[in-house]
Amino acid sequence: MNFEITFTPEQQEFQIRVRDWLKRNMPKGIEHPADPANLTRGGYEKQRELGHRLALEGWLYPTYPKEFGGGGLSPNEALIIEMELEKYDQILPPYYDSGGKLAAASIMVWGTQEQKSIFLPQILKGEVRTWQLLTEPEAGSDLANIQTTAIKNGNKYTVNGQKIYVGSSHGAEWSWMLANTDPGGKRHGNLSWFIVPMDLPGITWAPMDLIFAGNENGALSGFKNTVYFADVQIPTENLIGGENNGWQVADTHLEIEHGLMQGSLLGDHNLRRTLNACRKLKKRGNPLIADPSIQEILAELYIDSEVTRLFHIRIHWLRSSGQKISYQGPQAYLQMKRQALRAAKHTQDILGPYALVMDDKLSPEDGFIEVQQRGSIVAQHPGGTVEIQKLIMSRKLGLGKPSMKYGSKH
Amino acid sequence: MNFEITFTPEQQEFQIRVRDWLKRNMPKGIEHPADPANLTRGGYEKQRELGHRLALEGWLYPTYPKEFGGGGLSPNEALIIEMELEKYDQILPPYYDSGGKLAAASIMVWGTQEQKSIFLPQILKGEVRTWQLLTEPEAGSDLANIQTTAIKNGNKYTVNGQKIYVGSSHGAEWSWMLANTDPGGKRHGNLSWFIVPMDLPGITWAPMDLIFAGNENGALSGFKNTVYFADVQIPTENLIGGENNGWQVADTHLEIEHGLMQGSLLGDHNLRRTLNACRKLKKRGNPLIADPSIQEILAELYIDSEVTRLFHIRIHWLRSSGQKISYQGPQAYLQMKRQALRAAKHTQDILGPYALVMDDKLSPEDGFIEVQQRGSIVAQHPGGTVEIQKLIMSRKLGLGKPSMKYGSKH
Amino acid sequence: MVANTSSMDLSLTETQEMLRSTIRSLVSQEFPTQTLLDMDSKKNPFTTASWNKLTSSGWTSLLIPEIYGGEGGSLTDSAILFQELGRGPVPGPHFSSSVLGTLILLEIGSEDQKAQLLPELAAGKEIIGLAHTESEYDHEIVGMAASETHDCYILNGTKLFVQDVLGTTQLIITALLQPNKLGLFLVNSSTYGLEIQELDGWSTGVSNVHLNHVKIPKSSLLGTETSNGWVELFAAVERALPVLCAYQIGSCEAVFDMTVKYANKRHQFGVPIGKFQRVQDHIISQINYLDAATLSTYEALWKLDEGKETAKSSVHLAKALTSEAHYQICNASHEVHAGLGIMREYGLTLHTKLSRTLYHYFGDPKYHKTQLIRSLNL
Amino acid sequence: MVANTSSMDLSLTETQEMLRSTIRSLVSQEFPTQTLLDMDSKKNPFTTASWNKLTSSGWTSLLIPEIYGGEGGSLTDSAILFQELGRGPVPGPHFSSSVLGTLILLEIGSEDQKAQLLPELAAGKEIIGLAHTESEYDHEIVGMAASETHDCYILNGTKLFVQDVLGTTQLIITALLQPNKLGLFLVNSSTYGLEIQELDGWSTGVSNVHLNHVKIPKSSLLGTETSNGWVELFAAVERALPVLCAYQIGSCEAVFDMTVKYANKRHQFGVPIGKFQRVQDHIISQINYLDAATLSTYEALWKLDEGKETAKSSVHLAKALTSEAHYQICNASHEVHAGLGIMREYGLTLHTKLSRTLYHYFGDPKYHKTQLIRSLNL
Repeated sequence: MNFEITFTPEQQEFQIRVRDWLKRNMPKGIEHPADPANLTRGGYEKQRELGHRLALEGWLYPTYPKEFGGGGLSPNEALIIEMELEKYDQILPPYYDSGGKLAAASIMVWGTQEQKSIFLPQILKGEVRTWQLLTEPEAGSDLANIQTTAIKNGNKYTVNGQKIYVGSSHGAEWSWMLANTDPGGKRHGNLSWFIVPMDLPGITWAPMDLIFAGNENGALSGFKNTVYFADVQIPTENLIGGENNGWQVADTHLEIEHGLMQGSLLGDHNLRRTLNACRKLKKRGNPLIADPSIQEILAELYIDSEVTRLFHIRIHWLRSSGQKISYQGPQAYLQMKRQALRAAKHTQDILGPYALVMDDKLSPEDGFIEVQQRGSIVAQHPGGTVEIQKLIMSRKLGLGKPSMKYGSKH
Repeated sequence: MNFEITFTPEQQEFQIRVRDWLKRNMPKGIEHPADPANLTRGGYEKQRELGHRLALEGWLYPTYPKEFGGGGLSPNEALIIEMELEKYDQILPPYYDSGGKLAAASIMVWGTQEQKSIFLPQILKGEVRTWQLLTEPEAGSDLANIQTTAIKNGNKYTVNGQKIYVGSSHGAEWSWMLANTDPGGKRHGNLSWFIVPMDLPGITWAPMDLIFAGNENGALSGFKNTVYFADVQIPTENLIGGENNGWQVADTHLEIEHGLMQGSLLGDHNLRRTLNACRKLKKRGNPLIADPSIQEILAELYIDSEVTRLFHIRIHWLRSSGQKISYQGPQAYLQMKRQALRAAKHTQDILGPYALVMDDKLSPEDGFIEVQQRGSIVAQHPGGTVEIQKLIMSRKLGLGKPSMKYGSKH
Repeated sequence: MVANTSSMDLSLTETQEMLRSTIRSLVSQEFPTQTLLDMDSKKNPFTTASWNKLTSSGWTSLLIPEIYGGEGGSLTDSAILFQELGRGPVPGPHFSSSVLGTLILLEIGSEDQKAQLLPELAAGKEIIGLAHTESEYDHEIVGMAASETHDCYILNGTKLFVQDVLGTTQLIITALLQPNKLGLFLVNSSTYGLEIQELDGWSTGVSNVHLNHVKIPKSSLLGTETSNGWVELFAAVERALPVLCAYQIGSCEAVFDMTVKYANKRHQFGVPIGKFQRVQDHIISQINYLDAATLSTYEALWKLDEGKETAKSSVHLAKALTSEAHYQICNASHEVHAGLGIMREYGLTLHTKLSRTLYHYFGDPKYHKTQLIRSLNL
Repeated sequence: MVANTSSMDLSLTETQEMLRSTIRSLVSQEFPTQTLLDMDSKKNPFTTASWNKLTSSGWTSLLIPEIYGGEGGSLTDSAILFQELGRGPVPGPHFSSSVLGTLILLEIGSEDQKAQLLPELAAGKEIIGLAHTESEYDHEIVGMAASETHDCYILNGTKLFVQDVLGTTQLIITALLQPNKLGLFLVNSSTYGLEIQELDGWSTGVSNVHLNHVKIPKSSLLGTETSNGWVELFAAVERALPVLCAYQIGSCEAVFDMTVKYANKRHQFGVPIGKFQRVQDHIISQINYLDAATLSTYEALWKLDEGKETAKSSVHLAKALTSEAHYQICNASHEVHAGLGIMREYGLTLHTKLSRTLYHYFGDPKYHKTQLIRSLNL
């Protein structure tokens, strides 16, 4: 056994090349605000710019095939790029994008050759940023209950409905969505999967007022939106995987999603920040970190963080060695969600009101601690609630025969 | 509000009378072994003797009506009797008996006048001790799945089958049981409730080998048994509540069961014993109780114990003031089960291997600590598993519409 | 069964039931979710209008003895009222003035000071708060020293994370007179050199109070020559805490109610989600926490009202249980509500934020567990 | 995707896979539940017969260097073997002799002592145990002092809660030579004055060792003049602990397997109980504990085998996680099995009892968390 990710001489050279490249190509003044709500338009544009530049090297979506705009690189090389971006507090992709993260996987499997050659390069080269449109007011955990309709009408689909918990601040060029193409049809057999240009007439959106603007998969997504469709006309060419086959198409990328959080291999920022705060804040003359009762809590935080790291090391190994990821995906996701919630409470136990304050002078770690307090609650739901993770795990472990289908997203 | 159970002058006089009476009537050498497995035949007979004597005063089952052999007393007077028995480490009734605890309640509601006058006095005066025969290998949580059959045959029922987790050491005169009187009949509508003399031909039993012999509702039950029925003939007069009405009859006492554990008002013996052990055992020269990190665990134990006490105070108040007990019954039961499990772990965290050892010299508190370690695991299941308590609570709280029925017993 | 003959009784008196239902309708009428959201989103979460809605029912005088123009109610009475305010949760300096401030004055105030101020508090004309904690956020530590001149005291420094002082007319500010003697100064909130700075973040009603060479007349020092300051302050806090717990319990109740309602209304997979065991377990955990907090809090109140010796440990038990209950009940509600719960407009997050804020106010669960063990003298 | 090019690899080598499958079939053939129950219910849970079944596979020599007649295997190899023994769980002095005792000898033994004893251990002819803890049950404290005469040492007193010494031929007994210097004495188990007293209760393989004026020749003191005793003992314990964890993990795996099997086989309300969310949640909690324990344990083993500096903290992490996992996985299994689980004949309680016994062996989770934080130098 070997638990260390080490690099071949070629990969070490690659790492130096990436490092040098980033020195030259990192846009000046790129942002990393504690609260994603504060991501400015200018900051977002700098992230897109970085994305474009990375894509030219094949580094934006490094593990996708070159022919479709990816880099054709190994998981380890992708990890190297992420490690180097990390030094600038940036991740891969440097902005919220569900296109390369999820949609591309489904298009690869279900798209026609023509669809692949049209859609994939634009996504994988960072020319478009793509939102995902899944959750609706009546379709959260029960995604099969989608009410948005897409009724065929010649060579178009007429779309009406509403999607919530969508996307990010500062808009998007595309979306992908599930819509009901056969109202009255069989559950799971009446949905279809579309790529949607967001500038089509009849599409409007407005930001939602949530306690925390998103920080999805580590990217600053910013505000989530409600998106409305009023007689929107989507060309049939944008239907992927055939009519009423949307459930299967979505299943492809929802499965994939759970193996993608290798950010956890790069260190636990929350833990680091809490430790920093404990070194700086004092009680009765001593830094908090010297207090044995606080050390006990820090031990819990550290152990929880190690479990997350080890779960992700295993997933990285499974991916790298081409093995199938089964229950380990939702398990790692569940662990991360629960770790976030436990960390919030432990951090408040240690820092008291300092954990809750957003103030230039008083906030430890530039406000990242306060943001984690809110963010940890919100983190329980995207990509499927804790309950949904448990449901998938149960299925993968072969427990009973759950009649519920999974796939909640927002 | 008033959280204190205080007694009227008349009740205080009653208390003195009980105290004096017990001084004179407590059988010499009555036992209270740490491990119920060690209850001897002689010890059991002394408990029965005490029961007979109490019954003559109406104190064995004090709150039942006098006309059927009870004492016609108030919950407070019953509590007084229990408080005084407590000083001798005895409880009410002083031996395991499901007759007065549960069966009598159903007979009161469902029995004919004749059945009441025949069965109730023998139970309530302690002339018989009664086991309960509910659980079967295929009917645990799912009690409706009972396979033991009772087929009508003139003025008898012919009974065949097997019951598990039954009763106590040292036998019983009677049992009550649920049996299937209509195989192939409707679920919940094919069971009947019988009083069974245990000396009928064809009834045999053998003790089960469990990690802990029972300590049910505070009484030393001793070994649980498997009971076998081979063509046992039960007279129709022993059918209570009519054929195929057994589910309703059992429901009556299963509901009642959950309000009966007022032993919790008399103090937490486990906590007391753990505190004692912490005063006596030392680490690096100091008693464990002086160690701040052990005090933290003791705080958890104390708080858990207080919650149990407060839940039972409320139930006592609801009972005393004639109000309906709803979710509070299973809630208190759930709390006690979970408290036992948490206490076991906390106690081991404090006492280490001392918590696990059964040795004349080394065991703290005469072995009661070690017995609690094993007993806490077993305590999760009788009277319905934790899952079943949650199921009843959910129903009482009106959550969804559970299709499952409850009532597991062993 | 024979009727109950014990004096034990967990029910409310008729008067208390009436108080409860009066305040309950008042809160639900005057403080609907949208009003509460508006108060929360504004920089100043408290308005005189909101104060007046409540004072008109005479509740500000509840804990004040009749000789000072109050109603001479019990702590239990006050708790019943605050439990209803917690259902909103209604924000503002209600607890800080009518409970904590009032009890501090009753403990330490000289006869003159009480006669002067308590009738004003009873009438709702003065509203007071307590500025006590400093940078270490430990209510057992004060570093600020009062420097004495011939005619006044001078205070310099900052009180941090002060709860519910916006809207107050007067502040009780603590500063050391001697190493072991604490001065409690009654200071007009608009005194020159005193600045209240509201704090942003994931908390409710928290401010810093900056004191820049604030001059305080000697007559504003509360108490008499024999006052110790610490002793009286902690005696008042001990009496006030279970009323704060009742306020948290009201919030817990509201959260529990909205969770059960949603679980039965929201359908997924064709059934109300309350049918799923995982959802049920969240709700069962809520009611268990809620009942433990409620019973322990009202037992502590009863012991304080009756002057029982064991009241102290009951207060620590109640605050430890209630802070934890409030935190976990809100978390469980978020699990059940999923996406809906994090939308501000729904109202749940008002409670969640409050649960975090009050979690450590006058001691977090860990602190109270330590104190509990000490007070039990095991 | 391109093939993996990193050297990171969580799979076993072919040899290790073979070792695993050999021992797995050996354990399942030679130690069926009834055999294990018989061993557990007897006063002596260990027989030479059981020892011989295993020694014939050569496993006693795994950790012993080739120059002493061993196989020179890694700690990881040893862990793979013990994980399979844990699936039984196979009781006896296997860990105490072939891991702990062997590693102690390797750390502290003089060249002569090693040359004399290790080949005997490798051949399975000698079986050793460690008698170390005393009345305070803290492996950092020894009160017993070795009194020195001209030709021998004399030991008096009792070693309490000694693990797995039944069946040993020799004991390593610790006693103070000087206040800060620990003597490790190799004593024949049948020496005059040495009495092993098995302890009853809810634990596996625990005894007291009474020493009544036991005379020990000077040559039986392990080590050389420069040995400190404590240092070498703790170095050996650090290396031995993750192998103990692997034994616990094997037990966890067996419990997990029987739980899943039962959940899918047992029908109630017309469906396998594995369909109920509450049952599923118990099993999910098991696999989460199991995987955390397994990954942390094998990472610690890898670090020890590779001589990594951070091995120490990984060992503490592994033991803290594994003790907790073992305890909770057994509890969860009891929840799923309900009444069946508490019947001795079913076999689950062999694991439950073991989980309690090993929970605090060489430190409970609390101890290892404290050591973990120390070793991290935060």
